[in-house]
Amino acid sequence: MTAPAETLLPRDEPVRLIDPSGTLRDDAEYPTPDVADLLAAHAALVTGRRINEQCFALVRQGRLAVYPSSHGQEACQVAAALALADGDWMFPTYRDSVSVITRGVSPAEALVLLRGDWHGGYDPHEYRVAPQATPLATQLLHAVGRAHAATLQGEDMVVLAMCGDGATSEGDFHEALNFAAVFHLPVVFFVQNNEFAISVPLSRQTAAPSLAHKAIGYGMPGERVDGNDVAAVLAVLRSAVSRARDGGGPTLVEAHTYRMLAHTNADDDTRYRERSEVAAWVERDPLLRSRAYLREVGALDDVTEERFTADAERVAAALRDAMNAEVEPDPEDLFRFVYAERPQHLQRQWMGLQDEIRRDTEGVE
Amino acid sequence: MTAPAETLLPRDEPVRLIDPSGTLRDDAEYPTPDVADLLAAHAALVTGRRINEQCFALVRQGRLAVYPSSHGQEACQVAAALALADGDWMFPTYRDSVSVITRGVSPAEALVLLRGDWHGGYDPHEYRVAPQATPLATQLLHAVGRAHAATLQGEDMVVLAMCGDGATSEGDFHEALNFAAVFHLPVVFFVQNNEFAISVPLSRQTAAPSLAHKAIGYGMPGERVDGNDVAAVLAVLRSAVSRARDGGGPTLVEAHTYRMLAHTNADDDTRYRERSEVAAWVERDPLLRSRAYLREVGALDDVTEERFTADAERVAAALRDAMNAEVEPDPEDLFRFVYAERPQHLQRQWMGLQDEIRRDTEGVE
Amino acid sequence: MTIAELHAEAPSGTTETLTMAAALNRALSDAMLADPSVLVFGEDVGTLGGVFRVTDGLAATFGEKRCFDTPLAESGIIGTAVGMTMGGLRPVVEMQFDAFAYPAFEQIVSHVAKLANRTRGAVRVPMVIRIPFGGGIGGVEHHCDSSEAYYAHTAGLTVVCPSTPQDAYSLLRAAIEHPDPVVFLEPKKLYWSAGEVDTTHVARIGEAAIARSGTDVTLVTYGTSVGIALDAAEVAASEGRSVQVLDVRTLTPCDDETIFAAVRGTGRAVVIAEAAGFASVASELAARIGEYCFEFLAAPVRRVTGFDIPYAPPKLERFTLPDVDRVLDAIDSLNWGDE
Amino acid sequence: MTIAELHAEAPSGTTETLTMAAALNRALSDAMLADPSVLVFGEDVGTLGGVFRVTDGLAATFGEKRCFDTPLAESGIIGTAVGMTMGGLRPVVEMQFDAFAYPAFEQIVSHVAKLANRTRGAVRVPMVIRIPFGGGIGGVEHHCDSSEAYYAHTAGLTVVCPSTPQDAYSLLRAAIEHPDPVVFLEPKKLYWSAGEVDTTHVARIGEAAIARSGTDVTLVTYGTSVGIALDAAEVAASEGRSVQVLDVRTLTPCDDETIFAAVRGTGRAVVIAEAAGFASVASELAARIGEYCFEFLAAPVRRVTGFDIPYAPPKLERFTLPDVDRVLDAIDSLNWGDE
Ligand SMILES: Cc1ncc(C[n+]2csc(CCOP(=O)(O)OP(=O)(O)O)c2C)c(N)n1
Ligand SMILES: Cc1ncc(C[n+]2csc(CCOP(=O)(O)OP(=O)(O)O)c2C)c(N)n1
Ligand SMILES: [Mg+2]
Ligand SMILES: [Mg+2]
Repeated sequence: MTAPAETLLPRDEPVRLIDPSGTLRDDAEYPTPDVADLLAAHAALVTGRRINEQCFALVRQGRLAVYPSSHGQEACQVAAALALADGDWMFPTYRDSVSVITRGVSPAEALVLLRGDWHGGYDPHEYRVAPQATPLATQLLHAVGRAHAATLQGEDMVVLAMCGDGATSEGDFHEALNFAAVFHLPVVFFVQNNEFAISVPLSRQTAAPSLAHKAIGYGMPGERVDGNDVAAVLAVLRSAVSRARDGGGPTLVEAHTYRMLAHTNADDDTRYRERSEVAAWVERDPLLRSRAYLREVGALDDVTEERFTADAERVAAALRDAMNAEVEPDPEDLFRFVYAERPQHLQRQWMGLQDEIRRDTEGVE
Repeated sequence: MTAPAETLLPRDEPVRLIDPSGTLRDDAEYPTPDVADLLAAHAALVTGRRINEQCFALVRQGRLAVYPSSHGQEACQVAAALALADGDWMFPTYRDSVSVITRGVSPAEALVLLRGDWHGGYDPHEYRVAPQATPLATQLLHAVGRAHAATLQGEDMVVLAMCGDGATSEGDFHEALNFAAVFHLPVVFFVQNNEFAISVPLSRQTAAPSLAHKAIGYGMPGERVDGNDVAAVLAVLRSAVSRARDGGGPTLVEAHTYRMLAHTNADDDTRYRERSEVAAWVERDPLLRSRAYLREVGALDDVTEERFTADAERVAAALRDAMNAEVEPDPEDLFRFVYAERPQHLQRQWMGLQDEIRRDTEGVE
Repeated sequence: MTIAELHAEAPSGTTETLTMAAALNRALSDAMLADPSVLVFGEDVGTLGGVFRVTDGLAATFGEKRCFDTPLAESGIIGTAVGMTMGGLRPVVEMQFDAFAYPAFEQIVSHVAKLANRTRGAVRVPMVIRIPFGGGIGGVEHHCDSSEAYYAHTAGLTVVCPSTPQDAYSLLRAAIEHPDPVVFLEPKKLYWSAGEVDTTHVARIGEAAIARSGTDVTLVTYGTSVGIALDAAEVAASEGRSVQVLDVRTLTPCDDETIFAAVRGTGRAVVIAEAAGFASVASELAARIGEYCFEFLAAPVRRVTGFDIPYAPPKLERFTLPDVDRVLDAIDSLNWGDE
Repeated sequence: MTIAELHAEAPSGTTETLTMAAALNRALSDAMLADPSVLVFGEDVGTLGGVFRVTDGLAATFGEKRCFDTPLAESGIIGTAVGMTMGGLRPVVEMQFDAFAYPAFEQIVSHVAKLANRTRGAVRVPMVIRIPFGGGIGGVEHHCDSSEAYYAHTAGLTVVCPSTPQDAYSLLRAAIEHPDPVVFLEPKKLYWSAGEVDTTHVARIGEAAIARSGTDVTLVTYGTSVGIALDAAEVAASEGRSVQVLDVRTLTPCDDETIFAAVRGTGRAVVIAEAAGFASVASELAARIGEYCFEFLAAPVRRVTGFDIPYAPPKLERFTLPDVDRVLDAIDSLNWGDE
């Protein structure tokens, strides 16, 4: 009951540093990241977009079971990863594959879940990236718990907890923000408001002035940012991350962006939104904006662009190769990890299955 | 995304109409209820206090299984019931027995749950009072659903949804407020912030400037009121109820009060709070304040006071009689209401039990 | 118009070929036509028509007040549905996938199941919770749980699971008319299976069905596994064994009479279900049969169930799902002596 | 210091009389002493010491960082505990009463139980969820649920339930050291029961115990019902029947070997548990015994369980709880022939 209420409210308009035409607008509170950082971010954007395109294609080819694309949200994806230090943790969702890969997880490991080989493919401890969460908002609590452990143990660490606009309606969202605020934990909640939860528009998720207005109800600052402006997202996240690192507690950041494709390949978005609405967002593409700015300041020339594209191609090729490789998952894995030590009954079930497999392969009835 | 943010925020200080010395302070926004209403409210306060005392005694005598007292919170209890019209609905908690009784449920019916005869003793439809809820915050969703049904069917109805400060931390609190706001439903959420959830102080439930600051995160107005000032609680609730009735949507009202006794008789509050803290609230007693004001304006004389006391005594006596009456619950009730039609297996189980009971009573082994 | 009335009026025997998803859609739409207090809500059930299209067209036909999307919160969906029943409505809500119903568990177990009992029947909760459940569709984690045990164990709930388009139609109509809350489990894998549907056919909740007659052994099952049982019965028949298949249909309260009569008739039983076996509906069926048919049993009651593991990823699910061979193995193990 | 090390060092055989609540309290405190990564949190577990005083004194002794109260939100408690295990801590969390764990069901079923499997063992979840459960204490609604079936059905969870102060101590120590998440069910009715406790005694999770030997029939049970089984065995003995009592202790993964050996030895079994019987742990035990001991059984496996109803109000609970007479009736029904 201490913070003056006003300071916790977000601005009326999302923070924006680079406008759609690529022009910089300085902001008193959020310093524009330097050009080197924005160049690196742009490279990541190019790769991120390429990954989204590649995965989309792989689904069509039957190489991925499903792909929830972040096409159009790459500025958020990339900034989320770039705002963190190595020792920090990220808690992503199913849609955040580009964040996960930007953070360093190899595409082949990152896509194990969506390929259907296993429920997850990377070691969370190795990358400090939690498994990509499917049940909405549940991972926010894990993120808060991880931050709490860090605080209790005196670790220098910030935790980035990611979710979508739809997920803010879940009870776990509320409990997570509240725990983080009450225990004053180093967590940055990063909501990518892409205006849809599958077919359900934002107006069905909230009647609030903005999602960032929820922050004050927990006693933490809330901020809104233009989610298609990589400079702004990076600046706002960095500010929140550094406040968290300095003991300033949690922040809620809402990025305004747009889901350009259907929810996943299995979805048909023509059933619930006009093509014109989608089309209007094409010109707000985060890559166009970042490119225009970097071109304008002379930091991006044709050669560099070609290099970025080539790098992205290499990532896509590696991704393709990995997804095209025939992996034959081992059925014994079904029994290996349920418990640290395999109990009798699972061993019995595995032996039964082994027997069936043997008979099948031997062609014996 | 329409309401101007500022209008949704509560005031910095809780609304107060009568100060602890009994002096009236007019409020531009909330007209003081007229004297007749406050006199009726005072009568209800006197009865409410008497009920709390009587129930406390009945627990000691083993006549109630447990009693979560609203001692000290009677202004909230009474105002909650008096703010509603007959056709409205109330969704109370285990601590709101005085509200339930003020609304018209007979004490004997209201206390069936806490006596242990059955899980509830009154017909919710008859009084438009939901069962007193034990699982925290869960009833808020039922309240919202009831209001949604009213809106869909064009019923003229407001729903009062009650909970404590602790309950605001539950996910269901969040989902309830959000549904109510998104569907613009006629619900008044009434949080009695009595500073404790069993032993846990408010500072462990929230870091927000106030609980009422949560309202803006849903896009509904929030207000704070002095919970020991029956005039203020009534005025603020009435204002919220009439906004709801007029199609203005939901409101969150936080009343600042204090739990004067232990959580229930089973609790020992000396383990977690200083006596001096409790003592400081004695002088803020809602009955003293209401009495001082009514005395000052000449609306309450000795004769009326005696009548109120006598009325309260009658209620207490009826309560005592009802609780002292030997009720022998019928074991067949265990099987009667689980399903509308008793299934085979329950009938078999009942026949088995009947057989046991018969053998027991006949002394046959 | 209740289905009983419909039945009385309509020329019976007019059938149509529908997928299970279409049959469910028809049941919803017929129920909404018949009773203005029926309404449908949940996640993506409005404009989109549900991720499995089971609510397709309802919003357009019946309007926003009868079929709509809610904020994304399962406890909120179930909890507000409870409140709606107190207002005289009959909500039919959809949980998008099995595992996404868990956030609503508190509301389902402590309120949906218990409110009528709590109020001595003064408040009944005539709602239907539709849950697309089970695997076999190559879904990633959390999209393939067989969660029926959680509900079947909970007194006060009625748990129904159809295995044919006809039952899907008739049982959903019956569930919507039912005075008590029904958890209606829709086997995802069967959504696209087609069959004849007579919309005048009335089904009663609580009645098992003999899906195939037979004299040597009874396969007791429900949902997706009914088809497997029937296939196994076919194979067994070619080997000279007469296999009876019993489709439980209502998991709880379960139809002891029909089940016990069937198993007493054959003297052997195999219970088949896709869910993990431990403390499951299959356990209950096996335990009940073991207890009440003991003297008739020539062999132990065998269970063919999912393994006791979290549901498998797509690439491995074929190893976990009960299949014909596994059922035949179980049948073979039933002390056939020297025949 | 692990308990194995403690065991090696301490003079064994030094026992003390403790109530079960005190034994649990001792186990928590000894575990916190032994391992700085162990911490305790939940609702009212700090200053108050828990509504049953099981965490009494821990906050004072170990400080606010090792034992503290959280905001009132069960999903929050379990969900943040999951995150803490990712940070190398070993949280022991309390759900205040059985029915108040349901809001955390999603976190328990989809994360606590599955995270290790999801990550191929890279992320283990060594947490303990303590749940005071069951009835017999005159508690009002939601305070007396026997909720074990929900957890026991969930692969990935280990579910433990002690029946003596000694087991309460030793099994809680073992649960805290366990590499996997343990749902630790504390029978509320036994909190005040006293018994000898040797704090150097090591228990292993997954091992059933023969609580009383006998040759004619095996009572298979756990928690509060163990005492009822022992009492019944005593009465039966006076009538010339030798009754074995088996305390399952770990409900899942369950100790098939010990259970099957016991029942094969006596040829008769009664499963006793307070929970509603349908699709319960008792169903599983009965089904397993029926399947794996079939040839040894002289009679059907009987179950004495709670009725399939929401838990009774205080004034009626004596009618629902398994008692000695009901167990004796079940024993009597086991085809004793003409003896
Ligand atoms: C608890 C839960 N309920 C339902 C779902 C099904 N579901 C998957 S994604 C989704 C929409 C999520 O929308 P949002 O949070 O805005 O994220 P986005 O997909 O737009 O990135 C839904 C309903 C789920 N995964 N988890
Ligand atoms: C879901 C749930 N969790 C825990 C409890 C146990 N419990 C009963 S009352 C209470 C404290 C509630 O505090 P608050 O909401 O402030 O209401 P108050 O008792 O102060 O009126 C707790 C933890 C419960 N009833 N329901
Ligand atoms: Mg979205
Ligand atoms: Mg309180």
